[in-house]
Amino acid sequence: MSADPLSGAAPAKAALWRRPVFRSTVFQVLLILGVVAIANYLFTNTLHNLEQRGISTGFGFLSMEAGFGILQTLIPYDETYTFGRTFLVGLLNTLLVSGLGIFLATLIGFVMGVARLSSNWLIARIATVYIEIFRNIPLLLQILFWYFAVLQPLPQPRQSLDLGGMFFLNNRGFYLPAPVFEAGFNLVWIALAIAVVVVFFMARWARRRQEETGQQFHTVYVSLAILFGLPLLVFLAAGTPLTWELPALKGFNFKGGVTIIPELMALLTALSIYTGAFIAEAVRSGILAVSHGQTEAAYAVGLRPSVTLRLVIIPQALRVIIPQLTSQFLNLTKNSSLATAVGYPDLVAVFAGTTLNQTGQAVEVIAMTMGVYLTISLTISTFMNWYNKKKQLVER
Amino acid sequence: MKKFVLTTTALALCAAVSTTAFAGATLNDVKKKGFVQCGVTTGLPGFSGPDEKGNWTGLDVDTCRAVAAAVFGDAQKVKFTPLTAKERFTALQSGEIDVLSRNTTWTLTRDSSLGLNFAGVNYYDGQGFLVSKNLGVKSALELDGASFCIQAGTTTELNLADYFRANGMSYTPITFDSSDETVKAFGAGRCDALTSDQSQLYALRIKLKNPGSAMVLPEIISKEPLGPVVRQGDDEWFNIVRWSLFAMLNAEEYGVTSKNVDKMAASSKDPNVLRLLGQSGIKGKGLGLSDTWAASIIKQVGNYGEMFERNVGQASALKISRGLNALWSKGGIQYAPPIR
Amino acid sequence: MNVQKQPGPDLPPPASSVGVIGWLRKNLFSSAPNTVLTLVAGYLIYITLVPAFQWAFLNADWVGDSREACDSGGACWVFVAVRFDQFMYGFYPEAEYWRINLAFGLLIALMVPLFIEKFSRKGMLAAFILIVYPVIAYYLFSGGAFGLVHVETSLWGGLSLTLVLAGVGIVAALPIGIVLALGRRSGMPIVRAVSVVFIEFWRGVPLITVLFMSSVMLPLFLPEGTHFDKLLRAMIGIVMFQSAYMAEVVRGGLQAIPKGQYEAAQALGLSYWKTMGLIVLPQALKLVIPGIVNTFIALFKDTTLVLIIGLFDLLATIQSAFSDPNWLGYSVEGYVFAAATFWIFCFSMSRYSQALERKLHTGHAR
Amino acid sequence: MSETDTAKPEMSASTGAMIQIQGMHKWYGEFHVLKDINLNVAKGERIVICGPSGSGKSTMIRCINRLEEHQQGKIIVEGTELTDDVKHIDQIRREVGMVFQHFNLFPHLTVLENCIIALIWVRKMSRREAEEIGMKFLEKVKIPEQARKYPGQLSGGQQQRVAIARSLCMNPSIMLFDEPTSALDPEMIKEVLDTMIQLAESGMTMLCVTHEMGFAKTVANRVIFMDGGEIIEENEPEAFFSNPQHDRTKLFLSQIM
Repeated sequence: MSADPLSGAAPAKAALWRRPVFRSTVFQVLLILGVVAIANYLFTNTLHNLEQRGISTGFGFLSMEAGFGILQTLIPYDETYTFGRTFLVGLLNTLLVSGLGIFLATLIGFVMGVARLSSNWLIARIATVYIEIFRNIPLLLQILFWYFAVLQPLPQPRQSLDLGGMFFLNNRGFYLPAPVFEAGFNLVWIALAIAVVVVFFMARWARRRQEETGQQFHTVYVSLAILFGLPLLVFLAAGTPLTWELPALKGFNFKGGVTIIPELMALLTALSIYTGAFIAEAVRSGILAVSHGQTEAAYAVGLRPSVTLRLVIIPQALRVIIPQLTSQFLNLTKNSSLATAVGYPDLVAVFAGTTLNQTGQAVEVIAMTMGVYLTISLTISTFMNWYNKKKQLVER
Repeated sequence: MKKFVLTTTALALCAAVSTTAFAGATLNDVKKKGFVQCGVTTGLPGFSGPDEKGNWTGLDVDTCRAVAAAVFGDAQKVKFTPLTAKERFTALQSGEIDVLSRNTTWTLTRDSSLGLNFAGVNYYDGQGFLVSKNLGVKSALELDGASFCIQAGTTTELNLADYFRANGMSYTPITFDSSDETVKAFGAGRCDALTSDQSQLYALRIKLKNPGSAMVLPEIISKEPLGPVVRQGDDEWFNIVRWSLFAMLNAEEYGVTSKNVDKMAASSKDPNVLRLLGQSGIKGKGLGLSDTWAASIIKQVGNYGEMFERNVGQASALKISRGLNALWSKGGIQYAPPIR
Repeated sequence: MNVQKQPGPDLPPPASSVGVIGWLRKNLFSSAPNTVLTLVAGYLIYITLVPAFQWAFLNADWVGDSREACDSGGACWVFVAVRFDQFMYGFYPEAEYWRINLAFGLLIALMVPLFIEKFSRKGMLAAFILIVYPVIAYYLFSGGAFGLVHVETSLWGGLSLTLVLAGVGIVAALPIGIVLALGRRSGMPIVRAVSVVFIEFWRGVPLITVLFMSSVMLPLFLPEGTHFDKLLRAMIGIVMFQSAYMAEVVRGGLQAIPKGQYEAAQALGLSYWKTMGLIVLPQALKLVIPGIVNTFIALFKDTTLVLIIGLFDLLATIQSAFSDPNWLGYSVEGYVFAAATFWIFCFSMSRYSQALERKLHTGHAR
Repeated sequence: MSETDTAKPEMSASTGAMIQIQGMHKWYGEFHVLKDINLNVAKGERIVICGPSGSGKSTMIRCINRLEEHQQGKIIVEGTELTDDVKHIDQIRREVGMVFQHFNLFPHLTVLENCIIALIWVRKMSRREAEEIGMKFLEKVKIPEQARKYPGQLSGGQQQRVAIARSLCMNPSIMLFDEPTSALDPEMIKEVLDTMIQLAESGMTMLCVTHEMGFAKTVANRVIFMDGGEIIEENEPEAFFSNPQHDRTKLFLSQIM
């Protein structure tokens, strides 16, 4: 500030080093230098160490033959494929368990979150106990428990639990019939696609009609009827071109059908139960965040409870729930890396584990692994920021 | 402010840790620390594992003790880092350990592109299969379509794939991080067979609830020379580890044992023995060690035969016979270059 | 048209709406669907809880020193009892257990006044716990001075290791988290960018890869021949990871401080650091204590991951006891014991943080 | 104060009454909140309910559209008795509009959407029709220009006027006001009261829980004083304020006047 407030002259300049702009510039330059220096220090050390110890560098290893088998692969894979392929196999396995886990955890979470607010005392108590137990026990312990204490003591394949001759459960996995699509089943797919398109346009038409005439339409029921009915009709008309391949005991194991390996089951169970408890809390807090006055106001203008829930409560609750939900999804995806504790072949187990060990290129492998998780989490958090901005309540 | 924090942290770290800046200096570094840092398994009976009192014992452990005895004249000056198969090479590469003695198979890739050197072979092994007796299988060739419990990051994984590919059979690998988990899963029936180096199969069988219910199949599907590993580029250290092992083999060949070593040093007429025990010849100079380096190994750890019998042989629970690991002069392939 | 009425007495409510029957009607059988739900849930509880209770208590074996003592068909708590010391202290020498007990006892004794409303020097005491106590605890645990036998970190284990990891994690992450949070809210673009990148990086990767990196790869980044302790390296990984989360918690607190507080502080002529240190941070940190407790709970549970890099925390110690040939087949008991131990810690802490939240009338999630 | 110039409706006995409450009791657990309430409200009548806090005023009017459940006695609104029957509840709620102390606007919907949501979903109108009605009532409460804004962007007084418009859109025959001005700053109270007076002048049947005694004197036909869950005294406004009979009424009036 100027030294003499009465002078009216332009404020006198302070000494350079006392000006905030100068200070902050200097500080930031120093910070950059510091960061660069540290990065450089670590980088040269690493390079020097790698060279010194004759460790190969670069990503050439990705095209080398892997030579080891993987328990569960979603894409064709055998020992003759490359390390690049093992990366892909691991990544897909991670995405599989994360995707299924997110689905199940959301389901469990919403049911339990609503149950916790139930007017039925017993139901509310059960939900509370579930939430308080499972979110306060380390996830790793839960995974190990399901795997070693629950699934492994199941009977051997020859003494499998037989569920109706079609489903079998033993300590090698859960065996389900696999659908075999015969010629002609394509028609059913086409019918399904048509049904989806029809339902889409019908929904639009119904909404427009309501806006214009006020008449309401049972969109949900009619949509369901079309979605299931049309493909079913085509399916019957085409002469039921679908058979089921039943799992059967051949040699050491069950063959045929779809197998869910116990490693996946344990990981999935633990992940969805653990994350479900957190989602339940998020759902509960979201619903509670909508004040009771909103429900009362909606009732007071004559809205039915179901409409109130759909148009007033849920849209507001979701604003609170979605951000928490996405961060739980993110946690679940990151936590799926605990797969390595029970031998489920996810990205960390297959790539940062076996591949790293066979190639010895820790820096490249770990960088790629972290890169994958970073990409996933940045994508999700970008989405979340976008969503938050869009859904933020407009206020004065 | 942050920069300040970071630099002080960096300075603090630099001050807190001991630093040696030059290659080929493992020996100096070890001497400065006062102990050898040795990577071992997280627990494999006969090879390495802590007993109830927390003392490490086993063949691999004794190999490290021999190195410590050679360097310091004291076999106790060694610290053990338990490592999983997945961690072991990175740990050695990064300098976390000085020597890796963790029933590790000597292969071309590991020797060439991992930046490692195998210093010798302390156990000749081969991969085999452990199956449940009530499976009724007599040969590995009957295992088409079976599932196998394996440990991640081992040559076992690769050999298994090769063997089944060569024989046109299919298999399912179930891969775990530690051998404990593989045996637990095998015991629970998660897989039909457990495959690993044969020596380990015997060791792991003890960990089953009912060891008698499982049997080792006769086939050996691979060569698994196991031995201590060091980093590439430090020949001095490489020689020390290599010759510590050779000293034990030579000692067995010349009949020097932990019991008679002092007497032999004083009264033996055999020039081979005298050179081994530092009484004549090159002594410890070439290795940069004291003259009695080999004598301390033999006195404190014993010769190869003693080490073998104590840990995995007839004096142990494993009761593995010498087989390939007998001296060359007794029908085996353990052969050490002469000390002269 | 004035109408008047003399006040009547309070009447008891109709019998059907109060008492046990009223409660049951209102809470369990208020409608047909509710009745069905109640009955189904009740049946499920009956078929799961009763056998579980019988297994865990009625048919359980509690005393003995070998597996022969376990013959009642229920849980074999003998297994846990025999190994209890190991679960608590790992491989720490038995003669030195008192040092661990003393360290934790001291900590509890120091913490007690923090929970007493009337105690006025909470700030001083908290500073003492955060700065001086760790030094004392370090010497107690590690020894090597003051006539205490040196105990290598590789012998540390069990619950005490879990607590040490979580404790160090939270104490060391707090200052770094504060600096990062201030950086993220700074007006200087580069400072902000560096903080954001740091925070988002650590929050975006799984802890297990961080631990793996710190346990085996760290020496690769440092000058050749640099050695330091495996436990220390795990701690560095945990602290880095944790400080990013802590930064976000603290940021929530900083955002909750009204702008007026900054303006008032500046109007008094306080510099940036004085504004932060004297006015803003004390308020913000108090606000985020529940958040810090929640982060601590998460960290406490996450410490189990060190078993993957070969450190023997509580879970790893228990897990390793399963492979003792003399005690095969008692893994359920072990897991239940571990779960119960973790649960007691986490649940009581979460209750504490909820109580605080209610007291402070503020959530940590902002 | 002066009489309003609207015609005074007849105090009908039981026939023709819009709302009849007979011997109503309500308990919260063991707590007896409403004791033997008897009240008849004729068409076009405007009643102000006052009393100390916790006297059961709000609870009573909330019972009328079943936001609270009564346990004994009868509530009959336009000939329909309020029971567990969802159909009856729906029917009554369509006839009864309500304005809350804290406005309770839907923050995620615009002002206009707040007004038309029930028209669309309850009255099954087309959107265009509904919007016309919505705008009409927003004009009536003098804030048509705010139609596209969100409630959070309005002042408290404006929000309360939107809430009134929202209720009016449903064309109710009875309006309930639950302390509509007590959450507002003084300068905003007037704009809301003006709207309410305007509404009263149009002949709407109104039940107001309020402490605005000026309002009571201007528009009310009757003032009801409640205490301890009971109607202690009711009278025409002038007589009520100038000559309260009951001790508790006197005490209350002396405190707020």
